Amino acid sequence: MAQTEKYVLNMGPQHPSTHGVLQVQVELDGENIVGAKPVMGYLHRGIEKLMESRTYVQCVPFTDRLDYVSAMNNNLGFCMAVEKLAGIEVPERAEYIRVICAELNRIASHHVFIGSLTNDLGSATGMIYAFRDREKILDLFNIICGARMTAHYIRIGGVAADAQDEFLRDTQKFIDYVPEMLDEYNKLFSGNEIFQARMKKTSIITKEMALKFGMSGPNIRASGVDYDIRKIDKYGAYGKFDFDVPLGKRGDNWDRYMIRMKEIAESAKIIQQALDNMPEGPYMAKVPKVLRPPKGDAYHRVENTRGELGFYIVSDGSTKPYRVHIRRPSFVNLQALDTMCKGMLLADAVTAFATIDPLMGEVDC
Amino acid sequence: MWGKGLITGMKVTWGHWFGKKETVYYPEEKLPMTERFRGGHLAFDEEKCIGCKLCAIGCPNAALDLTVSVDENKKRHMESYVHQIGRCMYCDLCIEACPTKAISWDKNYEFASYFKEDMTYDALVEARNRRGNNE
Amino acid sequence: MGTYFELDKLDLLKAQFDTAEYDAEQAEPALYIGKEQLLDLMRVLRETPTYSFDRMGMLTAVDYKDYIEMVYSLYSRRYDKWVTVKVKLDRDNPEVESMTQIWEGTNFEERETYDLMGVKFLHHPDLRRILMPDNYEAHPLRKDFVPLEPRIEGGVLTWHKQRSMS
Amino acid sequence: MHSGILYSLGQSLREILTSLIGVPILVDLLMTIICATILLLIMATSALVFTLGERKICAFIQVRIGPNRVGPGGLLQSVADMLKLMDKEDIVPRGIDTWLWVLSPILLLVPSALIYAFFPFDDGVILADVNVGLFLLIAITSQTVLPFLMGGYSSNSKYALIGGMRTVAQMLGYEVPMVFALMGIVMITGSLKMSAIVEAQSDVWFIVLQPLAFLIYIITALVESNRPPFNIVEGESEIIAGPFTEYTGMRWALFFLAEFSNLMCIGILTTTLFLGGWHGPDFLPGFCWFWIKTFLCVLFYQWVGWTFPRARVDSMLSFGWKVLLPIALINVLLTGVGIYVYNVM
Repeated sequence: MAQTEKYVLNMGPQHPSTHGVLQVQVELDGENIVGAKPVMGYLHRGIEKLMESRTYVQCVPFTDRLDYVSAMNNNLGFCMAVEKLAGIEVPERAEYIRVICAELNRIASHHVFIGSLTNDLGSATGMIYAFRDREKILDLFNIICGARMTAHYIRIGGVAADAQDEFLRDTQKFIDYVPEMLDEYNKLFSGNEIFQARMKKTSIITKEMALKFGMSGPNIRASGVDYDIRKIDKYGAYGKFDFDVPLGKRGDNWDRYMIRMKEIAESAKIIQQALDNMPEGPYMAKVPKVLRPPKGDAYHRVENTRGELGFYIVSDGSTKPYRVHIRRPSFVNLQALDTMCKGMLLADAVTAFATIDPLMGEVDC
Repeated sequence: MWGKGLITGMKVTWGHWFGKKETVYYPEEKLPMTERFRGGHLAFDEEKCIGCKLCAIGCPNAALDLTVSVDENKKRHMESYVHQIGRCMYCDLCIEACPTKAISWDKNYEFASYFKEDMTYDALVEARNRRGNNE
Repeated sequence: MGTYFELDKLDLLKAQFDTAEYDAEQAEPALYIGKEQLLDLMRVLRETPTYSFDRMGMLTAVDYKDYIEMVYSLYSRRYDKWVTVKVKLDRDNPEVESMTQIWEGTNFEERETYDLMGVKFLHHPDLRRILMPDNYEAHPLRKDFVPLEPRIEGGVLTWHKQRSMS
Repeated sequence: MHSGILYSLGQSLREILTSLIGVPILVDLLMTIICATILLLIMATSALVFTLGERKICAFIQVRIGPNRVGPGGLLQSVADMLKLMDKEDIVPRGIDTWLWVLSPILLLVPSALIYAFFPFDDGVILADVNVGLFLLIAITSQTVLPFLMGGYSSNSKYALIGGMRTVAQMLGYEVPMVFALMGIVMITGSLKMSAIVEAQSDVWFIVLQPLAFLIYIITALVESNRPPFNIVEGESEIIAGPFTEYTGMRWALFFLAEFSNLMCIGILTTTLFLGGWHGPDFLPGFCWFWIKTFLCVLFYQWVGWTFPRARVDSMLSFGWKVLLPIALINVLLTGVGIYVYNVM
């Protein structure tokens, strides 16, 4: 009488494909996954607590360290929340520069997604190609703010420094390169039969499940829910641009991948419009040297690369926030991991980690 | 279908086989640093500094450790300007806080070290050495 | 940018729930509710077609030194509306109904709140620490938090209260 | 009779030995030892060459420069790699099945070294030209499964165990279509002798006569040698390194050596079975053609490996059983019909 036994495989926190220090306890029956439990906290730095002892201005660089591959989006979220709390009007040129930077960073972050996904699927070449193109964006950030990843460029009331002509010119160059870049990716992986066989109809998240888990960002849009905060809230200058929200149908890995590919094109479209209509004017609003927002609380959400990034700030009228809470999209999205992995093979679990695209800096905060 | 995608993929990689390489021979060939680049040690200008300590106040992580002395004319002098790189997160807030632009980045990114102690240095001593070398 | 929940609807809710309160002077008043009625209120907010707050935008707790306040930000995708619901909890023994009974996706956020703020969620499916080590005893986001001292005892990392901060 | 530099070199060596010793059986033994040593040397150097080649090729495909510091243009990189591996600490994990664990890398080298005896490098230059050459080859290459399984089982690691089990599944799935694909060649040649197979290609290479078999062979060969896109046994993003997960230093280097030896082996097999072996235009001696073709094949396999993502276990197995096997059988049928038609005409 043959007898089989289930066993638990600890993937991570040191594992070639768990995107940082995520630990997943995968329960296996042979190679079939019965359950997958994410265990996090290995990168917990207590940013929410740290912010309580810093002034509002000093808090901004900490948001870089949340989702360190899309730092600009985090800066944007925090600064907009503080601006909402303190009632600061941001000049139009600053809004445009913010949009350009945030969208560039979205592309860069999707590059990381594509790179890590292809690497997890066993094609290191794809990773190098994606990172090669990401490097171009990081170089742009190096021009505009002097740092490549932890930008700390978007500040409360505007941006740190004006966008130089060099930056705008190079951005234009990059935008012109985007179609060629996407074409190369499509040729190398999207059209590849092995790639498709691994991605299609695996780790499906249905519309209902996505809503149930409170997912957001590309992950929920891949399941066919039209939920893009840039479109809904029209925060910053996003209301002035014309762009589509790509939606998936099945909610499988393939949709989650294609959504991001399409989003790169949409982001490029937004940047192109922002570059064409760039207004002149100041890049920074008049912000008091010592910022004391009135007593109260504010919640502001932005569309981060990974979904709905919200900052809840409580002010007690002093120079330091009384409490900052960050609603991190990949933290919430990670709840779906168990459902995604169930019934799949071990190799699919790796794909599922990659397509859900968690970033441990953000998950652990 | 039917392996067409595989062949186009192979064409793509073949196209890069003899093409231009993206990487450089690093120590011989260095990438240029941009004008706004934040990194390296702090280049301190003793003459411009008025000893107001705004940089240290603005620092989110208390990476700057300054001692200031006041002379008989009520003029403030910097005695030491210790920068702990291990704590620094290169947010640029100290440089922006400076009213006289007395500090800037020296943009030298090659300061990797075997010892933790090398991560703490006195920008004042370094500035004096630098001036001494130039003279 | 979605707008805030209308005041007349808040009035309706106030009539329906006797512990509900809000400050009509404010532009975007938060709805305060007693913790016994929280679950019912949330059910009404979620399931009534004229409200249909189907998304739990954000869930957290704030330590106000005298009491702990739970903050729920609800969002209605259909009407593009926001509402903030707040519950005041006893600081020494904060307990509140778990929202996983209505929104399953609040699981991790509630675990985080439990971990960092020490709020116990009743009827939560899996209430464990999520970010801090399992054998950690303090709740870091409380205002009177003093970091615990790590010590290795018998090959196991344990956490101890600091001996007199001087 | 045979011609070619290598053959006459061997003949003159044999004559010298005969005049020195005079006992035929001793001469045979000595000749065998000398040839075996040469083959082992070739195998060892091939690992060195292919490590560098692999790293350079992957760098070129990935728009990088690749190793360039050790020696002129990074030529000595693989030597440095080897020294590093020798220098590494030999970590023996707790709770292993010691004998199996130690034997596994050594046993893996045996079949991969053994098969070199059956390769015709040039006209008449073959260590053991046995009647059932092809059959023996296939039989021996399948033996590589056992050491993998041993390593995976004995390592006391779940990753290694999964890797070991995958090896078995993959061998079962791919050995069968491979054998059926090679059946076509055997039918045309009418012999299992390796030298006869090469001889039969003096006019037309089998790649022309057997394109289907060639395709199947390429795929199955990639699987056999654990090359990407079918390196599911290693599957570094899922199961770290499969059966080798718990090995370090020289033990791991032996796995590595066997892997590259397998890579060269499939290059040689492709050359011998489909690309006419040592046949080629007369301006170069036969062994030169042999090696040129082999290197081109290896290059091709590496190019494929660095372009594609890894296939998934289940789709790979179902592909082997449900697609490749029927095609291989059809190929056998077509070959039979072709031979019949040819004979009638």
